[in-house]
Amino acid sequence: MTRLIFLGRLRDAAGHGERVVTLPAHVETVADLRSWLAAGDGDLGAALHERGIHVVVDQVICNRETENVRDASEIAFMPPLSGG
Amino acid sequence: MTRLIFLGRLRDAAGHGERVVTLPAHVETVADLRSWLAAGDGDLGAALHERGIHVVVDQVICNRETENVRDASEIAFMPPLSGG
Amino acid sequence: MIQVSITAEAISPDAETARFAALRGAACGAAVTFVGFCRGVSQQGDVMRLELEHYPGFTEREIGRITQAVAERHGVADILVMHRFGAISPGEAIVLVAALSAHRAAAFAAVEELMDYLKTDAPFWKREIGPSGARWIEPTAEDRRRREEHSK
Amino acid sequence: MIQVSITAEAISPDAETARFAALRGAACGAAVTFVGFCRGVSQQGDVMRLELEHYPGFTEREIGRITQAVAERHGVADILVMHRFGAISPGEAIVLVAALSAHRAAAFAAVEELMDYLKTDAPFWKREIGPSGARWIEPTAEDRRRREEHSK
Repeated sequence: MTRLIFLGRLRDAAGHGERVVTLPAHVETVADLRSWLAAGDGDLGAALHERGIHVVVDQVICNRETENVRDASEIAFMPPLSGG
Repeated sequence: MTRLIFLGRLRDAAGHGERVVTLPAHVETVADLRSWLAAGDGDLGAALHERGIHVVVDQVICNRETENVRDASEIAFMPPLSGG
Repeated sequence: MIQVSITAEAISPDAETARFAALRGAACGAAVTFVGFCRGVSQQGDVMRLELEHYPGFTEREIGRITQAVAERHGVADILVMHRFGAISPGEAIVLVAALSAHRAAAFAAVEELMDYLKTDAPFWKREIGPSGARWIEPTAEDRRRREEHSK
Repeated sequence: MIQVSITAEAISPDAETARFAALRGAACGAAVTFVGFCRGVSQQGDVMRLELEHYPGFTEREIGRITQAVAERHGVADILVMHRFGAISPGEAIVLVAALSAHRAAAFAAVEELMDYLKTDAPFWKREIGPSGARWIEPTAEDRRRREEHSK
């Protein structure tokens, strides 16, 4: 079970702030996860592939699209930061 | 009658913070005033002639030793400012 | 002491500043405080409220990490950061940053650097709600410029 | 509003800051406050008290004139300056400067510039009283350097 979190305007694109999913076996990396989400929802997929979207795996910013996500319990998608 | 004010460490040199005097006829300028005060008290005179001592005539900083003091009601001697 | 609080509660800047300043020792000569308020007007017109979203856990840890780094860089032992999330009305405080230091230069530098960070790179997502709807906000060019300048 | 007060009374920074900040309008996004405290230690050792002398009338007018100029230069309408004179004990506030502004850069610049002025060129004469007697203080080299830098 993996908790997916959509922050800021990605929440609008997803239609919800978070959901808990069971990742299918072929989703191994951050890149796979983006593609799988895009296949289920084209608008969300487009938003997740925009420039400046950061992925946070178990609260650590992920810098490589090849990072493995199979053991992650929480994955967040962050649009560019607004600041406070 | 003229009020003379000695500020900061000049108060220590004068032995008092202010005094009211009648300027003798020959004291016409700031330079005359310094000399007259030095004639009356050598230590105070030396302190008043140090570098960085400003003279304030009727609350306006005086930049010329030739400024006339006969009409002044208040003349202050300021050592270098400490700041707050 | 470094104190970081990310809170949905209203901030009372003066009470918090007083509480924080009471911690100071005999060597403290300077307290610098910044309070950022929700403005009732923006470049887009009237503002009814701001909505600030954070990422629980992540936001606290990131701000704590940067605050610690700023404290060390400037040799300032005591820094307070309080930041609201959720709905904020015009006139309310969004952020409070305070620093206590022996001398003023370090305290000013620490507070300014933290504010430059908080206004541009802190993990918040901000929506401005006005009469004609809601709009996501990103840092201004001026914010970015100041941040670059201070990180030189 | 420019408010300048040179006073022998103790300053309550939080109460004064609260009173002043209450004046702010809907366009105010930033409040910067500086408080300078009498330190219990100096380069010369323990400090029992400071004695600050001012020149009544002249000091108020000079500080008011500089405050007005800083407010105009940075486009900051609301500045508060409170400065003690007389005997001041360690831990007590000597000076409070606060600025309210639409944006933070102007408020920081105004408060820093005023503090640089107040610490070096304001008409005060200061004596530090320690266990071994009294000593007149003049601005430090660091104070002069900061002042030069900001007046560039």
